[in-house]
Amino acid sequence: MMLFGFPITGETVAFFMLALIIITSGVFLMTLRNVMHMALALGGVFLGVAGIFVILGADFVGVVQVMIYAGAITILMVFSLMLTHSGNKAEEGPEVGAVRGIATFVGVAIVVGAILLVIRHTSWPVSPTAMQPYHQSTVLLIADALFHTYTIQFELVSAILTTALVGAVIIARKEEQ
Amino acid sequence: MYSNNFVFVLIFMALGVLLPVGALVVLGPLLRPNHPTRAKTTTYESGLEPIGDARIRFNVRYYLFALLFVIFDVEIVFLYPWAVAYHALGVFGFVEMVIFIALLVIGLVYAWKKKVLEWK
Amino acid sequence: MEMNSSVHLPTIEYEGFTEEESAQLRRSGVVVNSLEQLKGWARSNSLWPLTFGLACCAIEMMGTGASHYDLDRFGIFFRASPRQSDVMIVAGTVTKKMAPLLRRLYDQMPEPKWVVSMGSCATAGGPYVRSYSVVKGVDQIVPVDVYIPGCPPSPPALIYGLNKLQERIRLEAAGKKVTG
Amino acid sequence: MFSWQTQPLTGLNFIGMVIGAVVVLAILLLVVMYLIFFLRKVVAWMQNRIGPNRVGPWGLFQSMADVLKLLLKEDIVPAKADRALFLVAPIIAFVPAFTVLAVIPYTAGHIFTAGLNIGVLFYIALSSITILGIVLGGWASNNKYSLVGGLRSAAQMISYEIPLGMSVLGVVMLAGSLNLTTIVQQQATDRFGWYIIPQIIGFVVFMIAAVAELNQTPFDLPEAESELVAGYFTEYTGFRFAFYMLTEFVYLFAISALATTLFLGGWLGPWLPSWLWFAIKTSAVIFFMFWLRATMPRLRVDKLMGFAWKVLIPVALFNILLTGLLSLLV
Amino acid sequence: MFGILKGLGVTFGQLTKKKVTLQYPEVKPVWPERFRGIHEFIPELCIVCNQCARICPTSCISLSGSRDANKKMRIDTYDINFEICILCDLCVEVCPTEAIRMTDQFELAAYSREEFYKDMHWLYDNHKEHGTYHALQEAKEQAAKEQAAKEQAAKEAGAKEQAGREPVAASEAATGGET
Amino acid sequence: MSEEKKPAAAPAAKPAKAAAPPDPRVVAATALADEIRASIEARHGAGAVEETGAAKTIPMIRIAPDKWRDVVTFLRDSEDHRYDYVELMAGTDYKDYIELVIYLYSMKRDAYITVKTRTPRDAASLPSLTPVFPGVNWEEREVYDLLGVHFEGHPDLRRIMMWDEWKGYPLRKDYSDFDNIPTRGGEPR
Amino acid sequence: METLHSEEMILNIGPQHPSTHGVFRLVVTIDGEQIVAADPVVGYLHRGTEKLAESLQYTQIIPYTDRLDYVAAMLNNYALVHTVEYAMDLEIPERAEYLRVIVMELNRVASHLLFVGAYLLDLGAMSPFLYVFQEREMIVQLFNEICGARLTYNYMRVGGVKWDAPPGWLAKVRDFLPHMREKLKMYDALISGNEIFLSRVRGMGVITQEEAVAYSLSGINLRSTGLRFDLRKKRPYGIYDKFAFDVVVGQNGDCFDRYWCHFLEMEQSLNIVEQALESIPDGPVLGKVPKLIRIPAGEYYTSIEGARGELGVYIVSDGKDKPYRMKLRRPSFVNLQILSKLLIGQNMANMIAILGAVDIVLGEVDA
Amino acid sequence: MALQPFLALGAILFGIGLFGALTKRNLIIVLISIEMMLNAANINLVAFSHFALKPNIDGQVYALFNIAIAAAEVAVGLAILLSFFRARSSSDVRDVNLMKW
Repeated sequence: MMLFGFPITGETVAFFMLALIIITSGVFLMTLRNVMHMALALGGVFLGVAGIFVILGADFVGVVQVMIYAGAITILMVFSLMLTHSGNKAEEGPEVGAVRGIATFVGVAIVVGAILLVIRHTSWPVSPTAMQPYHQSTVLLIADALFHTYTIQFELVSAILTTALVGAVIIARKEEQ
Repeated sequence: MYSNNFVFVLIFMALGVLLPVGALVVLGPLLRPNHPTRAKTTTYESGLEPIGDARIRFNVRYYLFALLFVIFDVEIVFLYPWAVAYHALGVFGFVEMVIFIALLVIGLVYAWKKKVLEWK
Repeated sequence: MEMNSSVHLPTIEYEGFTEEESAQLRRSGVVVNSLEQLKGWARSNSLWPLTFGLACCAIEMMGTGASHYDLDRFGIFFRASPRQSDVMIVAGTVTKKMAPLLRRLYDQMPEPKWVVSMGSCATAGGPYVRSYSVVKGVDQIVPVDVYIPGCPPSPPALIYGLNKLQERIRLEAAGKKVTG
Repeated sequence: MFSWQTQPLTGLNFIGMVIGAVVVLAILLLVVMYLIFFLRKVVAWMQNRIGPNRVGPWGLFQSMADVLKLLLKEDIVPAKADRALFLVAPIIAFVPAFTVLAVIPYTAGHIFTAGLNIGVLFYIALSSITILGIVLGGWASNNKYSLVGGLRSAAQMISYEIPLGMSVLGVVMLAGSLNLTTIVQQQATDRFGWYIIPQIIGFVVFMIAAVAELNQTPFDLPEAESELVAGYFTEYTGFRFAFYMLTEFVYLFAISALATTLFLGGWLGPWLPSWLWFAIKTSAVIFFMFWLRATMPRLRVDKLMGFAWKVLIPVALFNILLTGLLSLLV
Repeated sequence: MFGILKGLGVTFGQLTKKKVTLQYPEVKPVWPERFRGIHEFIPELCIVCNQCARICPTSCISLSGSRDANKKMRIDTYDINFEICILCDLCVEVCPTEAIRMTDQFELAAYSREEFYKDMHWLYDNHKEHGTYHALQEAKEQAAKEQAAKEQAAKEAGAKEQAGREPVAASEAATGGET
Repeated sequence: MSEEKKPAAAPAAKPAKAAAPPDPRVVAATALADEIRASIEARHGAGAVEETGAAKTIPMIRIAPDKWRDVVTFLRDSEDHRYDYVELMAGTDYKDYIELVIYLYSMKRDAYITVKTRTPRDAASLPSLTPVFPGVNWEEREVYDLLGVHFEGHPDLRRIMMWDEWKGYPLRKDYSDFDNIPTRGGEPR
Repeated sequence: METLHSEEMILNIGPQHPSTHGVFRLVVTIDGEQIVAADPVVGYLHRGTEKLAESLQYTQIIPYTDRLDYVAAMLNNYALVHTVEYAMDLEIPERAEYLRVIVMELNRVASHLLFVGAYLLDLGAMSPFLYVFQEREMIVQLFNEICGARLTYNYMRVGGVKWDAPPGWLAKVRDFLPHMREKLKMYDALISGNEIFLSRVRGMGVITQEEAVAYSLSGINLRSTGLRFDLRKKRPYGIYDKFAFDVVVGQNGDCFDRYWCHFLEMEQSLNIVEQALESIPDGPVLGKVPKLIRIPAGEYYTSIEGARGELGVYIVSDGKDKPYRMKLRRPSFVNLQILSKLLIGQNMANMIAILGAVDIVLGEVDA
Repeated sequence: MALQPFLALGAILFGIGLFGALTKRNLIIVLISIEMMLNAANINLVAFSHFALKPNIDGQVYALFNIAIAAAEVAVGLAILLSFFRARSSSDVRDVNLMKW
């Protein structure tokens, strides 16, 4: 039994289900009018991506994805939507003109199609079918990489976060003066 | 197989969806009365007609807390691998983390000083 | 649990069901009989009143909820939102100014719902029966299931009234008509 | 020790896992249902009352009657509400609550639940999705109390999520693992015993943050009856309301179980079977929360937020550094 | 922090205290003697003076009477509308013959308002059923009266006896009809 | 015995128990009222006070309606009086006119007076005291609601007990509640 | 335009709301969580008592006063009969006066207990509410024994009281006092030291003395500002001059002081009851009063220190057996006016703390 | 499973994000679209890491950094948006024509 050319295993089923969730949510995100529904669809995309990470054996990254994206960023988005969303105007106004919309869509479709073609016809310098066995302690490996290989980057992240925090606070708090 | 754990999580999640869906969509309509009337579906506000819409723009403060939350959530994410590997990392890891935390504490102190943490 | 009256029940016209539904339920016979009674059992044992004190009676209502009489024994505890309550205890004088609000709150309660008129003010205006601003009986506004006399009724009287209401719910669930 | 993770994933095993999950969840649901009963009884006893005692022997069927009644209640969707979100929000809130139960090790002998290597983080990550369900539910209701309740709830939960996550770090440092089973096993051999002893600061921070995460007294502002009627679920009726309540109580159970696992040695204990030890410890934590509930007035909203950021987070960070230093030195 | 701990101690201390709850439907409450429950009415005592109806602030008492063969006023109908009766006890207070009194009956909740119109017979039955305290007192008074009558008779007969009297006055306060 | 202490009003009004009319307490109160009248008239002209007397044992002054606010302000601010605390405001419908009475108390002097004024029934209108005593805001609204006296200069003169659509003034003597037969009135906003 | 202002939201708190203690409505305009305007709306319990009283004899009015401030009905009873007695220059038997004082002070304790419980309930603590109801229940039982009713006592009569204390009642009251004192200590331990509670009430809703006087506040709202104004001392009515007790005053006029004054006043009331129990004489409990009470024509106003402040009755009589006009000076009604001023600029959570501390009873506000 | 489906999914997600970023008018939605593109990149990173010839964690670490940077970006982006909104009472992308508010 094959599914889109892949043998049916747990991973395959899970992958296609998640892909379905991600793409449907993504399409919803683009077509829904109500901003709050969009936020919900966004949550769907993020959770789906987290699932993909888990399939890829990156359980730590998956959980981080849930925590940061599905949890924190979605809530931040919801809050900003609620904050900028005035009163009774529950619906978003009309988007860019239909012509431009379609043109963009076609353009994007061509680009994506091209990429897909490339993906299909490239011979990847990796083991394309043999999946790495689940590494049981991704966390340890990540820690090792973070604190030995990527020390500078790691500290930079901290600096960027602090800068972002300070910047965001400055910008968002302007009203108080 | 380690991946069985995720299957298990998936089953829990599926059951978690099934239970409310089953109770609300399948079982509920069979059992419960359903007589929506105009009066019944009015919005509750202590017995009065609500004045104005509820979905108003609210205080920016909520947003600021969400912002802080995002930043600190990221910090926690980096703290966890460090904590797991703490014994292996030794003093060097500790120092790294002290720097990391110190930078963020500066951010926190800044927010504190800017009275972002106040709730008026 | 009063689930033993297995006499055949003529028609179940339960509030909250459309006619087809009741007819369908009736057709399925004895199962419905016990199901209805199970419903009656659940509903009567989990009466959540709306926190809705109007006047003096509210103090006695609170007193009934307090330690000495403890309505929680019967599974009765107060909910602040009408959306989550089953019974409205109209405890006190209903003025004409309050009447439309009371009606709205009643409307906002999900079915099935019941009303207890506590005290003579709510029942008929009580001492204020001659007043220009008082509604002479809350039954002019909402359908009342149980009336409790007294001004205000003592906590046991309220408990008695609530027990009467539970009895009514069970009787109605068993298909008996409770004349009111 | 039996664990699904040592088995290959065959169809039969999958069915076995499903059955196992259903059984575990059924038991947990029953437990959670009786938590409500337990709450009513404990609070009643602390108030010199008796509490539910009519429905069934000693009132034991009270929760069943409540659940059944809620199931039989009409389901109102307010006309002004955002229908789709209104219907979906309780489910969004509920599913993560249910899912986090998957990672908690209940017994020593049989691991019927998932022994994820990222267990702790899994819990923290998933519980943040519930916030979304709550804030969306509050927004969808189009009710002012709900909106304010939902927002407050979200603000409170996100604020306390940080100290909650940080307070666990000390334990993770000592155990060197995020796997909850490993953490329990480590506590059996740790030289200080259960982690409540070396991690007492972490435990206190964890408990405070947990109580706040649960919107329990004294942090029950989001559903402060005296201000917001019923908070974010003011407009919810019947079973949808029940799911919000259930979410709350499932989390109550889950976080108590987590506290037990992380700080109180999980299933560890002499003489009695491991699950019983787990149950006893979890019950003690739950009792403590109910005890708080029966005693405390609620905090003021400004103090509440300030407390998380100005007190708990610095203390938690301090705890991390202290733990780090001590384990370097000792 | 100390205050919080003290509070926790207080609530914990209550946990094992004896519960104060009265198990009402199983255990009937014991009301004090003066408790103002639902009225009782004893038609034989009524002299149709109409004072109760007049003093009633809500006019919930209606009565009618006629003269019987002995030219004595006899009560014909006596209705109390418990819908609006506020149990203020003023009617009992003014009644010169204690024909209307309060019982400790309070279980009157009903499914309809009509059930609250209580007539003479119901009130009399209520007296029989629930006027326990008053019935006792009545019996006591009756005994005292008989005693007095006997004494009177004895006095009239001329046989002077130095018998001790039953203290009657003590129980009078309970119904307290003055003014 | 006890009612001697009760008034506790003007210190002057505490003579021995009244036996025969005229009651000395009343006499003293009237005398005090006259004193106050003199001081008011010295300031606000002769027409300001229409009548003096005693309400039981409390000095009573009746003020011309147009001087109402001025005189009360004077009573509050003047060093001799300092009647700074309103105990009661009540309106009474006397069929021909509506009388408004306030009981003033002086915290400083521990004294007590009654000040009254009258207004015709059909066009009942008086200057509002709310700017002088914020505490009579609702009292005035109540009088407006139940007796129909219009208070000029009141910051927020709306019905307080009844709702805006309500007709009639219930505390007037000729009020009949048949004016408001329907049970369900307009919903108050 | 230059600031990201949250929109203003108009929120109805009440009439059906757990914290409004009845059918009180507060229309607050909120910006964010901050209150920019508050408009109390009352009248949802307006029952026309004053109008009804015009058609009732004085004795018949007494039950109606029970239903005004239904938490402290004895004091209301007294306010009415006191005015009538004052108007008629009646002599009241001494025992009746003592009994009145005992029941009134007990009722004050019951009322303050309810305040403490309800206030804590507003602030989110449930247990104190149920605890105080236990002690309140004891007082209510005492009342039940002396007058046969639990809430609407109808106990006072013009010229005395309706009933003498039943045998053993005074002893029961005497036994109750130490119990109550002990319980007060327990509440003190449970509540007054709780930091969470303190942080919610300290410095909240401060009323200055000047404001209090200008707004005609009375009772604890006035005394909490530090003004020593208690009618029981200032104009001793009845036999209050025979008792030694302190007038409890606050210092800052904040919510905590108001709460604390309630607490201390309960102790003072217990002291008064104790003294009254010690010196209560024997004798009749109802003086010589005509069967039909008529007040000489004229107008009369007296006030007493009610549980919530100055509780006065103003009667205009035309010499008949019914008042021509009866106006009730309801302390809650007057005190409530300051609420809209206190709330401005506060945040929503504090609103409840401030509203609760004003201590209103809607039956009294609306009459 | 093979590498390609993951890459394909990443490409599609990227396309959706790109489409949104180009057509949406609400700035927040534009930001959301950008987040989706970042997510697509993360999928690729982790996929490459997973399917590498020898076990390699770098892709995951980069994904982590990516997420962290994205969070910072969102925070600042939304703050700027709020600031813009404060000035214009609008979150419409067309109103952002000048960087001088």
